[in-house]
Amino acid sequence: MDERVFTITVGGRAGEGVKKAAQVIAHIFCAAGWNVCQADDYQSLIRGGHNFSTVSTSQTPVYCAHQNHDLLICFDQRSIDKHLKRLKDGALLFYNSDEAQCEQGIPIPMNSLMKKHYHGASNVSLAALAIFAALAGMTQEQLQEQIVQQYRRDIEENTAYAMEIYGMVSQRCDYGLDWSVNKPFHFVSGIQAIILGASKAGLDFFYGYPMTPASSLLHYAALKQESLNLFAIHAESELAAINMALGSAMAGCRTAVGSSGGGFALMQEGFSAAGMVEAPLLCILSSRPGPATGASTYTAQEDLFFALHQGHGEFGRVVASPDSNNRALSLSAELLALAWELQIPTILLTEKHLSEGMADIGMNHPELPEAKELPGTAGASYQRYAATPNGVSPLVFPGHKCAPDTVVKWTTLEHLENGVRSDSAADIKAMKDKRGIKAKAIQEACKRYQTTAEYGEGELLVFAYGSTVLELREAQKYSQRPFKIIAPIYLEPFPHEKLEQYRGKEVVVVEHSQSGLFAQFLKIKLDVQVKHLINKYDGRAFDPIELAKQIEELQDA
Amino acid sequence: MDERVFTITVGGRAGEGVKKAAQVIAHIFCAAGWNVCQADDYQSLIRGGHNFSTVSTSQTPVYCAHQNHDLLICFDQRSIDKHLKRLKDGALLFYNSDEAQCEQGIPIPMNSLMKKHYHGASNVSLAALAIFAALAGMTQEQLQEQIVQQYRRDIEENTAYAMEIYGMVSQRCDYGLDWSVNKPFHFVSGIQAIILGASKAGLDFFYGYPMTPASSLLHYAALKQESLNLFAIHAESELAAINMALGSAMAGCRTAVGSSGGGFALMQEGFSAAGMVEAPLLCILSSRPGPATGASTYTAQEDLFFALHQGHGEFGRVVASPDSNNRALSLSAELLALAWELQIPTILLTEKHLSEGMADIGMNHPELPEAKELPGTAGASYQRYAATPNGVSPLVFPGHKCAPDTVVKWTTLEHLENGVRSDSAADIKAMKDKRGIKAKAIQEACKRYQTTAEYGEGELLVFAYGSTVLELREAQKYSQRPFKIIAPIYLEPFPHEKLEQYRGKEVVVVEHSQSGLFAQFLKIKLDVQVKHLINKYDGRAFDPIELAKQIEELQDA
Amino acid sequence: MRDINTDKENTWCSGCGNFGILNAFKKSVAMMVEAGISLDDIVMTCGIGCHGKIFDYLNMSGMYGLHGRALASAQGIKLANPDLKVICFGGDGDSLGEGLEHTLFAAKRNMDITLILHNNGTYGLTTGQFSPLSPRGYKGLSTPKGSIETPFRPIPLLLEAGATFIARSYSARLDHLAHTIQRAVNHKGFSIVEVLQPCVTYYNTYSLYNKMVKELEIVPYNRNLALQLATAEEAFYIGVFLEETKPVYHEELYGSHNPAMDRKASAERVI
Amino acid sequence: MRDINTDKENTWCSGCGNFGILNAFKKSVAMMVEAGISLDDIVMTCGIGCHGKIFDYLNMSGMYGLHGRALASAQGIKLANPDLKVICFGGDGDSLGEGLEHTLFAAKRNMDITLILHNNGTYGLTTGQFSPLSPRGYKGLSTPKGSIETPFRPIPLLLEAGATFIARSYSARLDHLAHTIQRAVNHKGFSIVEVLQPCVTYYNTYSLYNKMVKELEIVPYNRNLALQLATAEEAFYIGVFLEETKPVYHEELYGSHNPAMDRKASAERVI
Ligand SMILES: Cc1ncc(C[n+]2csc(CCOP(=O)(O)OP(=O)(O)O)c2C)c(N)n1
Ligand SMILES: Cc1ncc(C[n+]2csc(CCOP(=O)(O)OP(=O)(O)O)c2C)c(N)n1
Ligand code: SF4
Ligand code: SF4
Ligand SMILES: [Mg+2]
Ligand SMILES: [Mg+2]
Repeated sequence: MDERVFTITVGGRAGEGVKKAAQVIAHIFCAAGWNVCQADDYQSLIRGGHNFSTVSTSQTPVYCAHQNHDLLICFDQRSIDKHLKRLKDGALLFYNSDEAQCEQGIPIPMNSLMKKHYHGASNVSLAALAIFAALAGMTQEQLQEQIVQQYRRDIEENTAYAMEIYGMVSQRCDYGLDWSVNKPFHFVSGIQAIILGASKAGLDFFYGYPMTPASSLLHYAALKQESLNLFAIHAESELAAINMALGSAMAGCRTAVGSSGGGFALMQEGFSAAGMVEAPLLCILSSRPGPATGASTYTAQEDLFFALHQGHGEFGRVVASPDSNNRALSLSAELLALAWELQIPTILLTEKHLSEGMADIGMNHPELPEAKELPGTAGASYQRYAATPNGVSPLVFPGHKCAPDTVVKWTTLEHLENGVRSDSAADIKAMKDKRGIKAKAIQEACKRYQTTAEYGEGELLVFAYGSTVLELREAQKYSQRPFKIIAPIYLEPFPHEKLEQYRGKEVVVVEHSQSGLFAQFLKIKLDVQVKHLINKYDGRAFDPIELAKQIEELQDA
Repeated sequence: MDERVFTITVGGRAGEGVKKAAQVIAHIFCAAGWNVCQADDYQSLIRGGHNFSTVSTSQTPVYCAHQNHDLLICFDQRSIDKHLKRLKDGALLFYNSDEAQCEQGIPIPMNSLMKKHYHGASNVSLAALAIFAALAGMTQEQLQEQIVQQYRRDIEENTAYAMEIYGMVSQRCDYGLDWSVNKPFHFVSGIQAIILGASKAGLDFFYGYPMTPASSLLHYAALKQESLNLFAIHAESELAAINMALGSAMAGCRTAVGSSGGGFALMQEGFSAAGMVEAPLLCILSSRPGPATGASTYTAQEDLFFALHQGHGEFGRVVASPDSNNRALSLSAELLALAWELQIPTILLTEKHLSEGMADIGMNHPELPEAKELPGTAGASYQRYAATPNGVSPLVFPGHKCAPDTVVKWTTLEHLENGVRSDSAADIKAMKDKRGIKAKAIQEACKRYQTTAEYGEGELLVFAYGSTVLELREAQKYSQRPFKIIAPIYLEPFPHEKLEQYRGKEVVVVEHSQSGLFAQFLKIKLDVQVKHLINKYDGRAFDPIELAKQIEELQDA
Repeated sequence: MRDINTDKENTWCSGCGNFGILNAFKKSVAMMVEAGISLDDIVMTCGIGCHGKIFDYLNMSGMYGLHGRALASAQGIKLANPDLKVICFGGDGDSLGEGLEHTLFAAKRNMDITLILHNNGTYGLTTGQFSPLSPRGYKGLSTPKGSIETPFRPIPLLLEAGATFIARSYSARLDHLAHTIQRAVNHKGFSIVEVLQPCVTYYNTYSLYNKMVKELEIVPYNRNLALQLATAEEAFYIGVFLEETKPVYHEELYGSHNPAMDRKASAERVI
Repeated sequence: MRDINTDKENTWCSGCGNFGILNAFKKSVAMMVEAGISLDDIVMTCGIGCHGKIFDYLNMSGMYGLHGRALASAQGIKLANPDLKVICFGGDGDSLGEGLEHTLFAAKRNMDITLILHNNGTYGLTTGQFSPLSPRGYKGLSTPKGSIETPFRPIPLLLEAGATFIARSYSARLDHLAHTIQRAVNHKGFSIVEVLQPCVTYYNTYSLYNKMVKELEIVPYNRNLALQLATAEEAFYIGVFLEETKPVYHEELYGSHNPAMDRKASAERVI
């Protein structure tokens, strides 16, 4: 099979449909049975500025977008200036000659043509699609079909505009797309995969408040309300969101909340409350560079210890981070199921890169666990916090027809088994011991799932977590010297059973933080010797080929 | 000198002045030059329930209250029931015979006598004072003087009531108080010491919201507004408090905030903002048993990791915990000074036990550092986030007469040196590096202060922090076998320079948490082998003699 | 009806207005049950404060929430299972200080739940600091020289925010309060009962209220009159000030669906 | 007056109402300086949102605060140094959603600061979700089928909370807005200017406002009239609705003291 990776980038201003164009191109590759990754780089603004979207695609697996382009389509001068130096040998550049000048590349007067074809709002993104269609050898019918399916509105104007540009492009790229293939695919972002996974595990409510890069949790849940059978509530604040979620859980619904660091910080008290009332709750933390408001539209892994130590007081929790969009799907289901099995809050920690990066998660999803409560005997004897061998108490919901005369008290104050408050020394100790026992049960329960992943073979051990694993897997393909990627998926409880074998070993750590938080974490957990820390903390993803080179150089050093 | 410790406990309902009586007794001992500790045990209620206050006092140093009584004065039956088993041999018990029955002890009809002497509101707490006065051999004049000085209102009725009870007590205790001594003293709670220390370092504003056991930060600051030259603002929430504090710091004032775990959780986003805007801010976290609302009036050390990892994103901070009321004074000043020297948030972590426990901090306070900014050159060239070798930028305040034409921009978004927002890769990296460099400066700066303390000598190494150190120091006096207490005062940055000598050693850890958080912390930092963990997590303090026994038994085992 | 008392020791100060609220509430529950509502379908939440202790004295389902957040949790309960009658007990610090935002948004949404506001004009449980409803000059531990803030006026504020049932009662008027609570719970939409609740320890308003409280005979026929009466200085009027019909949030969201009851199992869920 | 522009690239959508606010504000600053206020004594804060970007376009001191918390920080600045004129730029999501509580308490306290409310009826920066001021039926990414909440009415709400200067203006009426801001800043006490600010991308209200906006000639002589005009349906009245004198918080707290200027050094501090 052809192992080449093609990277196609569309650049322009916010509001010009840069992302849309890339997405349509990505879909075309997906349908042809190719592997595709899409990454969007945008700023915290609505119109203008500089956005670019990159699609990397190959007949063989591809894990993240590359940063050197085979094809670059620029709607404005800034896009050229920024990306010209990243053209590969033999790459093609098309640009909007009404806006930009460039010695290399093929000029297309995109604006004038828009003026010609559009009466109302015009759409330069069609230019990118048309250029690609011509290059890829799509027929006019095929192009037309994409326009109808993907752009829905203004079909005539869009078609006319696209066809004229299509006709202007005489170059051809031999991607080798097989147009007879029509493979079903499921091209989703990490966030979308998270919602899908949680939904499959039983999610009834997502409570949130917009915050990049977690906003699409709310958006996607709202969009899919009917088909996924869940409700998305945009609350007045993150504090409201998590406290509403606790209420819904108490009344019997599977709930999740999510935000980025700032909003998550605001949910800490509620998170601690989940620990105390023993509420099953899935919490999704999608990181961006911090502290505080930081840089909203970029990626980072700065919140590791913050996530691990959420909430005041002692109580068990699970923290895990998906290493691919597929894993986001399954992990989200696992974490919702674990939350319910153990009546604890669980955290799915991820970052902008994975949250918004798109990939095909396929149509055949693995069997996913379902979020089920430990059912209890209703009636007068029911006690919400009944002591049990593993610390998990049976759960019954108020008002359910099968629970007559049952009193269900959830209590943020320290309490007796029946949920009534107590501050006697013995009662405090007893309940703390109950929650302490549960912390042990958590460790056992997590082992049921895949808690770590390893990719490749080699003497060199490279540790990473989250979407950095994707960057490494892509880099692995380009490294002359083999290395092994070790990726903890579950971070708390730490999967010692799987990783003790690496105790004390010399390792390389790759991560997106300034001070090497993950390296510190591994030092604490496994006493590894971090020979090299490759850390990128400018908000941007690694280019896999550059990362491969960095790793190679280490080995040479 | 007489090394005996006398423990006097007054028990009754909330609202009966149990604490007041104990405090007056404590003052009497203080004035006589004795060492005194007072501890109050109360519940989350306003009237009724069971409160008790304990004074332990000795001519030699005493570090915390004991739990076995030499003298027990009970206003109600519950107090007797609860404390009778804790009478020492030869101890005296006085009780309110109008409310309680008891075979042992000396009955005093406190209620009937109140009816007799009071017309309006009566005050049973005088009974305790009168009993003590008689026992201690105070003259009627001395008793009268205390009543006038300490109770101020209803002097006649109080005196009449007290004198009648005084006359009924024929027993005497030979405390050996020297009435000719009139030593000046400063008997304060840990919280009061914190406010005093911060004030001396320059505190201008305390912003808070009531939350036990941190409420008295607000109360004491409000009470001392004039004499300490500061303002206490009771804001609408903890979120308001910390964001107001950031504003005041920006305008040139020294500010502090404080709460217990729940309120501190709500301040996380603001804490992270302090990291980003590089705001000097002293944060006081007084812990109680959690999670969530927990047990409001009791003690715990559950928030260690929570405190260490406050706030999303990466930035430096200092976390330290005082091991005595005296240390609370100096540490509070140090942490405010460090906050200003380095423009960072600092956390004073303490717990209910120290916060509300009273001790004499003496009249001669050590020299305390002052919170001073790194001054900058005002004018058009001023840049709030100017790069410097140690990452700390000069500080100038808007509107100050010496800063004409100076633009001072504090920014929660990632920014340029001038404070204008930026999300370019290079700018993000540069500012993260600036804050990263500062993290190194923090380590150096802290070394200037006493970062650890050691008490006693012995082969056995016992680690503790916070007020648990007081419990251990008292226990040390009663242990047949000597041990050495090692107390990190600064927890972050960790004082490796002082403590590396203990790396890998076998140690005992004493703390107030269920899962042994401090033991985990020491394991991480020093790879110590925790041979024994003595952890109490029912919200109560250790009795020092029982703690001594526990430690002895370990040694025997 | 089964016994709804618990054996938890009551730790309110003797004479506290909260006793009146507890008793009136029990009475209103009895009336609700008589009217055909199942005890199992009544769920409570409360914040942290003296008011919150009512949770422990009632053997009924619910959530003892965080300080200021009980109304958010109440909304979550209602959304999950709209068949439940959800009643939130809030303090003035709780519902109009720390949790003000949730209160106003619950009103804005016309969420079909009831807020019983224990207005004692103080932070009782944390030893009597001034609250958002304390008068200017109120002396507490955080304001030893007297509060310098003007209190909010809960009824006009909630009316403006969108509450559709607004009433006031007095903890010492057992029957009035019980009937008012029952009406509030029956109301479809966001209902609030401001209860004048003397705090004998920190803000004893018994003699003031006993003198000044006057019962309204009828619901004022317009908003202006309602506001006038609610903010009158010559008397503390008690009664229903506003009773309106507007669409409720959960029905706007999902009609007659019930998320907790109509859950789909994993097998039925397609992604 | 020195130049108060920065060289930061402006990233508002072209046609955004925020340009009008920026220009009007610059004009009002010029007027203030003319009237003798030092530029050095004007300090701004802002929240996070499109509105907040004004911070980067003005070469003036201030704090780019957290989302929803800018008004709390503004209060902190004022309390520390009461000689400063403190102006907070807030979004509708910022000041009436996430930060509603701070807004109402600033009004309650009659804190001597100014809130300029960029009312664009949407969460602009986070891509157009409904805001507390969006109308029912508003379609955004979090409410694809239309919002089911009734919007708050900022003027009545803030009036009830205790603001002592309340005005409305329109971003497309440069002079009106500039003068209104100047009056608001001059007002002693909590002042708010609600600015009708079209968001061309998510909620383009230009034609609506251009048709419906009407200038008030005078300040309404009583609160009822003010409310009526502020909530009128026949027109969006712009102008000053309320201007009142009440004690301001910082003077109640410490009279003519200035904490930032009158600091005592450690040696003078006795503990
Ligand atoms: C986040 C948080 N902040 C502060 C507290 C402490 N706290 C408990 S009750 C209370 C105030 C109670 O006042 P109110 O709501 O009026 O109730 P009341 O006691 O008067 O009934 C406070 C501040 C808390 N539990 N949680
Ligand atoms: C705690 C927190 N939650 C969420 C966000 C994300 N956020 C940034 S701006 C914004 C909304 C802005 O709306 P508005 O205040 O109306 O400002 P506009 O963009 O419309 O001017 C949100 C939710 C954030 N920065 N911080
Ligand atoms: S403090 Fe006040 S509100 Fe609390 S129980 Fe006592 S009287 Fe009631
Ligand atoms: S999104 Fe709306 S508010 Fe934001 S800059 Fe664009 S037009 Fe203005
Ligand atoms: Mg109250
Ligand atoms: Mg807005």
